[in-house]
Amino acid sequence: MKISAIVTLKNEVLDPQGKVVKQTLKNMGYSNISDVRQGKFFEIHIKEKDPIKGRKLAEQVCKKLLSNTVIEDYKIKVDE
Amino acid sequence: MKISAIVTLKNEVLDPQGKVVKQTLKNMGYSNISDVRQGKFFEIHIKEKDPIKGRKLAEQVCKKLLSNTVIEDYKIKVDE
Amino acid sequence: MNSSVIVFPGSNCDRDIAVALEKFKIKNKMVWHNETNLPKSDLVVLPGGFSYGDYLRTGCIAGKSKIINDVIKHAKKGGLLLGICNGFQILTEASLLPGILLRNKKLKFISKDVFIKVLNFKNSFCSNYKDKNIIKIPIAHNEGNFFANNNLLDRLEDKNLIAFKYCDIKGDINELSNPNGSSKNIAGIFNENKNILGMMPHPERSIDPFLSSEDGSLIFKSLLK
Amino acid sequence: MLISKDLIKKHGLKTDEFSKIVKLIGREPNLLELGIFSAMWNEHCSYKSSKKYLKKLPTKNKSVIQGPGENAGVIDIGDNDAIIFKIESHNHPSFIEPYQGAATGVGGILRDVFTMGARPIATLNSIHFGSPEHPKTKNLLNGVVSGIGGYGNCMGIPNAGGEVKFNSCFNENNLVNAMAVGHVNKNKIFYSKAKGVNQLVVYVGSKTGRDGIHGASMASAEFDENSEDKKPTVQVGDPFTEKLLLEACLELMKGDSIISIQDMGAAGLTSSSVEMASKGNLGIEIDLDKVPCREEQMTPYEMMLSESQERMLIIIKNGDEKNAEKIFKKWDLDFSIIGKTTNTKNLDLYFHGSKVANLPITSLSTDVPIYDRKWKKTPLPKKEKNLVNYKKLKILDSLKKILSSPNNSSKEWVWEQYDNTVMGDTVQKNGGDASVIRIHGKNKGIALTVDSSSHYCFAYPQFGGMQVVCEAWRNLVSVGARPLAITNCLNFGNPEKEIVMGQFVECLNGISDACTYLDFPIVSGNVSFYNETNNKSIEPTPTIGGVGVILNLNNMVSQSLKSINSLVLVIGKTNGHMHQSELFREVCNINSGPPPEINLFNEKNNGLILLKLIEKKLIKAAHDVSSGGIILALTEMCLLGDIGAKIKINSNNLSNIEYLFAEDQSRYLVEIDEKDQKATFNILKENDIFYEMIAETKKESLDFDKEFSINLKDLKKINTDWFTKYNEIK
Ligand SMILES: Nc1ncnc2c1ncn2[C@@H]1O[C@H](COP(=O)(O)OP(=O)(O)O)[C@@H](O)[C@H]1O
Ligand SMILES: [Mg+2]
Repeated sequence: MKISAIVTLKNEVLDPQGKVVKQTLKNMGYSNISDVRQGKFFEIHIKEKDPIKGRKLAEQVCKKLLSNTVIEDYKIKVDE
Repeated sequence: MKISAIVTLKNEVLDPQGKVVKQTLKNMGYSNISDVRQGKFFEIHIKEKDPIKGRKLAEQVCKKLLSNTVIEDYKIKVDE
Repeated sequence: MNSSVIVFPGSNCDRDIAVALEKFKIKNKMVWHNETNLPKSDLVVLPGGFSYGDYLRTGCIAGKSKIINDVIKHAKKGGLLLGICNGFQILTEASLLPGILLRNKKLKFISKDVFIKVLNFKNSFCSNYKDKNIIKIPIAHNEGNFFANNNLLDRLEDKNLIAFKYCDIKGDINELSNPNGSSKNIAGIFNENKNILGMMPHPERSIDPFLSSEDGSLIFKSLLK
Repeated sequence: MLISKDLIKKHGLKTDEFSKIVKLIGREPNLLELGIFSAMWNEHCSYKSSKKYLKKLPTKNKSVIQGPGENAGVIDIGDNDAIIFKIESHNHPSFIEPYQGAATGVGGILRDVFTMGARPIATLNSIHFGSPEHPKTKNLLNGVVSGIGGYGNCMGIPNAGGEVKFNSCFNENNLVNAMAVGHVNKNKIFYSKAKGVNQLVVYVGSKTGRDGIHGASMASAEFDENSEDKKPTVQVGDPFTEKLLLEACLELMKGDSIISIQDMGAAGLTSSSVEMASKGNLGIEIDLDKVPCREEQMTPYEMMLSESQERMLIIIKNGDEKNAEKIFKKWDLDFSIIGKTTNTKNLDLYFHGSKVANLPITSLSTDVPIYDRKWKKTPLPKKEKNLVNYKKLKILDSLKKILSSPNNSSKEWVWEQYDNTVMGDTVQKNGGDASVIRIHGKNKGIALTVDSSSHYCFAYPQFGGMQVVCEAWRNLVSVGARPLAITNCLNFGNPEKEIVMGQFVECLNGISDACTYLDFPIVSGNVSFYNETNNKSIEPTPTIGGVGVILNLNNMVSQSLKSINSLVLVIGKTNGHMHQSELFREVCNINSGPPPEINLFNEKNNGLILLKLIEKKLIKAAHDVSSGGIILALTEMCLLGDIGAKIKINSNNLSNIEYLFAEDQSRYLVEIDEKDQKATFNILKENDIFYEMIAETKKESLDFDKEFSINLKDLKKINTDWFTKYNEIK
């Protein structure tokens, strides 16, 4: 099974990378871009057939390793 | 409009981060995780109503700035 | 005095800190991350470097290594624990110190000499700075931007847990003298018992007259007392 | 015919080269064998256009332990200490993917140094970009600088200098040359020559993937608009794994189980196995099923040609493999016995039980075609008189203009991104003429520099080639080091063009003359041809990496002025050579004319006597005079030391502007104490050295008669602003 997880900085945490991307895009002439936030993306392959179990595992993995919940949020999607 | 873009290393390209994350998860006891690939996630806010135009813009941005198509692929999703 | 330096895959200041400890007559052992037990130590040091390549989040994977459990035990018993640079990042990821180190504000690695002001002398690490509280010392990091929410910042100030702040040569602490965007110019903090110190600057790189400063020596001299 | 013309061309081989292959092996090669030939016979690996000239270079003197021919050169610095170093280009990959291209360039050169048993103690780099206004430049600059930093910083090896230049000839072809320097006990050096039959061939490091296949052929081809589609030829570096590989190799090297060792660089498994066998006059047999692969179903062709990073090939004594395996497992690295040495003098490859390639080693190495390419001389340009009335220029305005130009701005923005204090032995940092790294635990050090001058070399290659070597020599002398040896990276255009080949030949003549005269041999290097896009070549750019030794660190000097009320002298004569100078280029917009000529006798004499003065402790600060002339050199000394100076010209028949901005060679500025005046002058006179007073030091400003006085703070800002502003994201 393939699961995607997206980890992003909580809204109240400054995202310097996103800020620079946004500014660079503006400088490149993309004036209608109003904001950019950058995060991390993970594609996790699990030997597991049951989507519920898969999601649970992914939840754990996100909590225990992939995100630091002090500053980050995560979102999970079961792909296949 | 909010658009998400995911930039990942092409399959044939080494992903050193994913490799270390996978190994760490194994060491933590998650033995049924067979692979992890890490990428970048961008949330782009655009002042644009037309989803077709929005996607086009996002495509451009991905090609010109957010990814280097020599080693990376990107995927775009129009969120709202 | 006995110390242990933990070596993680990717540590690269482990030799430097060992050289410094030995120079100041602290008996040191190197401890591989896969060990489960620390040798008898008064001081444990988590060295600088790029443990696990700094992949995922800096310090995070090292914070989950085998030896960390015993390091935590050591600290809970009141043993001295010093984290320098990557070591500081590991301390926050292992929740031994609060806050977190984000990427430098300008998104660039910064390697240069800076000035820091020593703010607290009543602890085992800094007593020798009483007569010289503005010091020159090198930094070299990509993620040294200390981030804490306002509650935490207030608590650190109230309880006098801030060890060092970036300043200029005169001791002024302001935005210009802040190299990496750290909240309140923070360069190092203590835990409540002040037996744990995490700091971004590298005292082990400023210990002899051939280097650009010798001010780091005082930390090691303080520890000996 | 199995192999089509198209396939031959795709492999970068000419039809007559293919015929030669068929003749050598007595049959048509299969596809795998064709790939192997193409990897071994391309310019990058075979040096087929350059070999004839490289052979003529001076490569020996009493401190050279190993000259060209190994992974890196080795020199003796006394007390059993040896220094191993080499420079290499990673130009093409860095243009396609600046971060990874530069990063893997650093990774590759580090492996060349630690594969010989040395612990790397410094890296340097020479990077050249197109004009700052060119739309690609900013991105390339940022990517390359963070790639170099990203890899070196993670490895924990201090950066000890480099250079950054801009020139529109690099618009579509930037240069990234990386140098690595290591320290080793002279009795524990490891070589790549295989010895003994039936010894185990071991693969260690990362797994092999499909990345970078044919990277070496790419480095031997020109660019065109489609180059950016040559996708999989760029690799992603993993400095973390390299750090583990370094520690594991050094741990294994403490024992004596290694017979020979070789990194897998360009052309990966192919070139490493062939080189080891060829040097040992042996054969090698590899079972490709044993090669650790990152991806499924990789073919022999892919395995042999992959340029995946962070891998090594080791020949291990029979019986020692268990112990070796333990070390690599401890460091979480792959370890696999993939074959053995044989007495067949063949490269034999097996896959799924059958033999898939069978090639005589000599056909791949010694039988490489060698070309004696046609070349054309570059004429010596004439000095043009009265182009503009530059003598009327205002000195301060000109100084400001030069000081703030991209090429002469402070490079702090760049090197602040490189860790330069890790390892605790950086006793002189970036920003001076040469960096100095202490030999760990001792009171001696080595001085390091890299230099190039595409403008001089383009104007007149022979003078240019000579100048770069002398400049490196001077930089080492300026910190009080005895220059010992150099490594070189020769960046040129397409050698099939007569003018480019001529630039190569003549630059090399200049380099060779200077090295011979100065007893400054070349111990390692690399040639990068085909730096050309859409038929436009770069200007010839040989890069020289110099190494010197300071036997007693108490004799080290730096360029920063030390105190007020001391004297500043110019050592060496100023004749007013203005062509190719920064004043002409940056202020007057004149690019024509000859570069300055060098008198090698004066060069050597001035340098050696300056070293004598330094050893007698008569010199407080020293700085060579190079681009920008005396005034720029003096300004740099002021800025670094935060001490001002009052200029006094007593000279001769030159106008002030000529005197201050001329780029005559072989000169130094030195600061001396007033009380040492007599002793210093006596030594200079005894040795027939021309010198003049130029300034007295003072507080906080640079002054010249009634013409100007400017505060150092303002000068500093002018000098650092350009990089900050250029890269600022507003
Ligand atoms: N410009 C040069 N000057 C002197 N030696 C050179 C030069 N270019 C290459 N060499 C030598 O030729 C040998 C092969 O070089 P190269 O193929 O770049 O090494 P590697 O296989 O380690 O990448 C090396 O020993 C190198 O030092
Ligand atoms: Mg090599």
